[in-house]
Amino acid sequence: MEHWFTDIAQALVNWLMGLGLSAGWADFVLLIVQWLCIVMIVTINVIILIWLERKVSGFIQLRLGPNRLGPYGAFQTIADAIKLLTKEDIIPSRTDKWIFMTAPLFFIVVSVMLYAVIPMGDGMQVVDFNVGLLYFISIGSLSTICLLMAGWGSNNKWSMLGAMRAVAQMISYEIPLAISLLGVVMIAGSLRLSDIVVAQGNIWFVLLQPIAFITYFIAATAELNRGPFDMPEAEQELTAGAYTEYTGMRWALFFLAEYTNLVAVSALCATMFFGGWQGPGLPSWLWIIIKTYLIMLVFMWMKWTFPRIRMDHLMSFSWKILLPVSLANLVLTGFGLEFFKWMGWW
Amino acid sequence: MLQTDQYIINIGPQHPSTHGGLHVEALMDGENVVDAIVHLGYVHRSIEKIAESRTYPQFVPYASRLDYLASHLPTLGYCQAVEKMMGIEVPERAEYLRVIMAEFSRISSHLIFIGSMAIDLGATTGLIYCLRDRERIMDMFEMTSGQRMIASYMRIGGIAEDVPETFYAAARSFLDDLPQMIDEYNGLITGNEILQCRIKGVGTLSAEDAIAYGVTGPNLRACGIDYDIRKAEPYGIYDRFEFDVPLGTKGDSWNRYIVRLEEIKESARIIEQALDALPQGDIRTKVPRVLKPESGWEIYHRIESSKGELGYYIVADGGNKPYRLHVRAPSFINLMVLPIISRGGKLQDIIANIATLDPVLGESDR
Amino acid sequence: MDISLADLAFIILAGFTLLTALGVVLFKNIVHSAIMLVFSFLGVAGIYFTMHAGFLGLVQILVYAGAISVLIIFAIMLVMNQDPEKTNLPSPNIPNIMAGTYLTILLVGALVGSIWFTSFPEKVAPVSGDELGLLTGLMLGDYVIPLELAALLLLVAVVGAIILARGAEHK
Amino acid sequence: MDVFNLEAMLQELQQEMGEKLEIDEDAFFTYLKIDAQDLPALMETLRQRYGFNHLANLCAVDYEEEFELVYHLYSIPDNYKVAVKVRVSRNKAELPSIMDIYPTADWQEREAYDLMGISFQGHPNLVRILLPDDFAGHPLRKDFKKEG
Amino acid sequence: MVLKQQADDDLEMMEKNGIIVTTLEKIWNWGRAHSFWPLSYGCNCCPIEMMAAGASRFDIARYGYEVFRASPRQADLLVVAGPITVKMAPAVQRIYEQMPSPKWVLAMGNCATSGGPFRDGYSVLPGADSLFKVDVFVPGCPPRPEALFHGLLELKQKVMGKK
Repeated sequence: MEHWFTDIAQALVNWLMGLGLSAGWADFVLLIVQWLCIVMIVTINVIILIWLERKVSGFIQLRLGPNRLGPYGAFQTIADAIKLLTKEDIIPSRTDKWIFMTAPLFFIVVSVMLYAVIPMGDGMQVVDFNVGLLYFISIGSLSTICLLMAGWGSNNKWSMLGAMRAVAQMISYEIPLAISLLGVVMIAGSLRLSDIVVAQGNIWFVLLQPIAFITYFIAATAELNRGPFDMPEAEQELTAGAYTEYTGMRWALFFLAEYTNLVAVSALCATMFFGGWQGPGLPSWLWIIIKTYLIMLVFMWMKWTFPRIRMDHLMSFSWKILLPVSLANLVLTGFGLEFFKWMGWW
Repeated sequence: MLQTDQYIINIGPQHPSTHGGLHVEALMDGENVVDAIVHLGYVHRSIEKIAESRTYPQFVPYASRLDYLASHLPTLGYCQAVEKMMGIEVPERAEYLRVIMAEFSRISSHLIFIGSMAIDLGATTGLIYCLRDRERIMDMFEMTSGQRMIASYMRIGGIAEDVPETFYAAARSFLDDLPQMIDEYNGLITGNEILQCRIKGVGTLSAEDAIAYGVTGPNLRACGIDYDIRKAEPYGIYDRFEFDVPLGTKGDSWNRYIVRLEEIKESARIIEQALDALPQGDIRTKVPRVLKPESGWEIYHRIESSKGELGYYIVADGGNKPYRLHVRAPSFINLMVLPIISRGGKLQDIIANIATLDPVLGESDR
Repeated sequence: MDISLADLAFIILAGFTLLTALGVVLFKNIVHSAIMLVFSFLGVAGIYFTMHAGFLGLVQILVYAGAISVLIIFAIMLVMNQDPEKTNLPSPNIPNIMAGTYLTILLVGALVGSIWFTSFPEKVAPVSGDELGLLTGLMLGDYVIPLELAALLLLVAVVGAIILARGAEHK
Repeated sequence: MDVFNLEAMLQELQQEMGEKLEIDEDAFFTYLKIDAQDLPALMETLRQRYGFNHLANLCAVDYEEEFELVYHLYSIPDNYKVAVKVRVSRNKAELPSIMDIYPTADWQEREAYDLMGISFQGHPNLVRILLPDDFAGHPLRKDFKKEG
Repeated sequence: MVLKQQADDDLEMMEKNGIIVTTLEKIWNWGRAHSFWPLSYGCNCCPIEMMAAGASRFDIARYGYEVFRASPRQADLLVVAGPITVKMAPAVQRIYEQMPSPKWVLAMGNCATSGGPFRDGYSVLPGADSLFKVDVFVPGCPPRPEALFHGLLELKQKVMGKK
């Protein structure tokens, strides 16, 4: 059970090489296959996630949530997806058409790219990059541009305001996000995500880096544009923010990308702080799924409990509290590491 | 040096946070509000004109559709206005039941206020909890009048029906559970730091401005002015009850919220006293089938509705229909200060201010 | 097969980069130009990846595509006050053409010259093993003073920008 | 003013205003009837000297020949009340705005303008408030006919 | 993939002319019928009952219809709750036109079905159907949440072609 997926991959490569392909090309084909798998996983996952979100919100709000379509309403999201796919695709006449149309595509591509470095099990990584964490952060920073494109392209004041908010928010929170992760990197001594997972063989980093975990979690919520930081969407203020003008399919892509990001960030959280795929008994790929889902449940819990923060508070919180705290954590970690080395404990 | 452009953003008439058809035209400088212009009339249903073609009792249902969040209050005001003009006495039992219903209405309206404020600030769950508890009041209304929300329960000369036996138990158990509910709201909404940041010191209205602009009700009391018509000019039998008037200090959104939260408790106190003292007897006096106030009679009667001073100005011409009926709608007047308290704030503050001014558009537009 | 995967990737990425770079120059709408600039940065990052300079490529994405381009787009949006369709099209008058020609000659000359005078060794041994550690050692060891000076310079620039912006608010 | 006395106030006002002021009374209110041009002065006096700081209600009534405007005034927190009535002719339905004295009159005057077609001189923004700008007629007038 | 401008009228015409609705169409209609996302729009008493319908006791989410969208671009169902006044009419019309098809309209309450008690007034339109085609009328003043559900389920049957 542990090696199902790696065995399949190996078999595929062997078969391809048997057909006469060179090792490089076989790897390339494997890459494409893995890519398709990720896209499928993402899509199916999002369908489950949206159902889960609706059930969780129902649970928090003392309601039942969807329960008519299929067992426990499990087919509800499928019906929604079918509907969204067959909706009319409106491209308003005053929009900047190219930007308007490509923004959701770019967004989903960027969010799927995040998965390339996440270790989804022992040896189950599309690319085991030696700067994997940096890859995650830098690709993540691209989603800012997608939102900006959506807001600008829509030629709508609500959208523009939402996009401006999104950009300001994401740029400000990227910095504490990255800096809080650096504490973990210092302990693990590597930017390679698989190394970081292995380094947590004895103790999870959440115990060594609790401050980093909290700052990461807050900053990640803001990066994901989820409540209480859902500024760009801000339904009660900006109707639907940057997405106001998007219909059916294109809007669904945004939705898909947001949830894809959610899974990716939660998986990164599990990897960085909760020992990644390590765990007793169960196969490694199941452990990471369990951990990721538990973290996502916390994200949902927060979203359905808190009111939305105000924009200026949001910015000052990032720059005046989160950033100094994460920097202080970094300094503290440095001193701690030196102290441990000096004592000979490390 | 650098300079910035201002732009106009239209909030409404279809917008999730405008409590109906309200349209706020905000002149913005980035995220800062330079000015706000309020456009009303999207729910203007010509009630005042319709009143001129309805007989006096026929207008009662229309009155209840003014403030649909607390439908007993506007009907109470209207019935009392006509009774006062005609000199009709209302039986004791009816008076008490009127108070009970009116105060339950006030609680239900304030519950909607708390919930809709929570949802306007982004906390969806707050609304659901308030609506859950409001359902119990709706049940009581349905029990007594057959309608959940818009019960034309008050009638000229009394009330429509006596309450059923089950009502007392339902009312008592609601009152018993109320402290627990309020604890829950405090945990979920009041105590939330983000929410406090959002509404503390936001939308501050000075006491002078409040009086000058005719602001009444909880919005006025949030500024620290002790003015409650139930105390100042008691109507009905309100002088028999003991209750406090919760006051704010600063007149900001937070005070407006807290005042309403406290008012729920005071209303519960009134209901408890009324339930204890509820006498047996008639629920309606004999009122002539056709009410014909004499020509030239006119009256301005006002009550403390959940939104503020709700007044009826009725002019009679000797016929069975009002010659002129004007509603002094508290929401209408209260909304006037929205630009004043929103200027200089952020875009998100406009939403918070609309929510805490608690306008009900059906009443403000009539 | 004649061309290796790496060659193919290089050709595709180089073509992509060139096309998007042309787009930056030729699009009429300045916002389109700015977005093309993002793609062009991404193309350059891709070329770094094919050359096994992963760190450099990621920094290219993070700094240029992620941050600098947002800055550029913001700057464009904030200062633009006429029709975006017309903002990017320089009026073809003589000084413009002359300046453009001069710049083109200068840049092409510099490029050709630098290629001409660089002696490309036959084989460069790729950095083996811990390229990141090596880079870190250089940046925070040998060249720490220049690095910190550059950081200081940027800090001064940031503070200056804030003061300028505050000035506008007080006016 | 130490202790407010309605009778004393009425006497004072009657002395000052003389013929221009007519005092009427029913079971609920004391009505001060005055001409349009003297309205701001009376309102100013009532607000400044007698502390009627709360303009509760402003309402226009259509009496075929004339319009009557009724202003219900209260004092907060003492709760004294008085009503002021002004009549304007139908042909020339205009009177001075009291927005400077009672800011709360702003929207109420706009409403009276909108629904009754009374124009208030000196109101800075006398436009329709409840009805759309292109609405024809003033619906609360007795001679208004619904279209269609 | 994306079905453009598939208005109700076309479907009805097709059915009348005996064109068989394909299996694909059936699947699409199944999806549409189980996922009405209402626009959060309302202007009088009825929206309060709509809110109550979303709350714990009635829970519109059971049918999957709880996704209230603030932007008409993402909504499928316009619940006209409350009277349409002359001032509001252009706005409602515009909202309706901004919605992507296939779209449905549910007139909730007496005001939206006929003008209700305010029909005599000078500023109220006699019902939503004077502006656009209404699929389901739900009477009541205001209708109870259960009545709203009934209306929605009727609409579901209609969309699935069973009525």
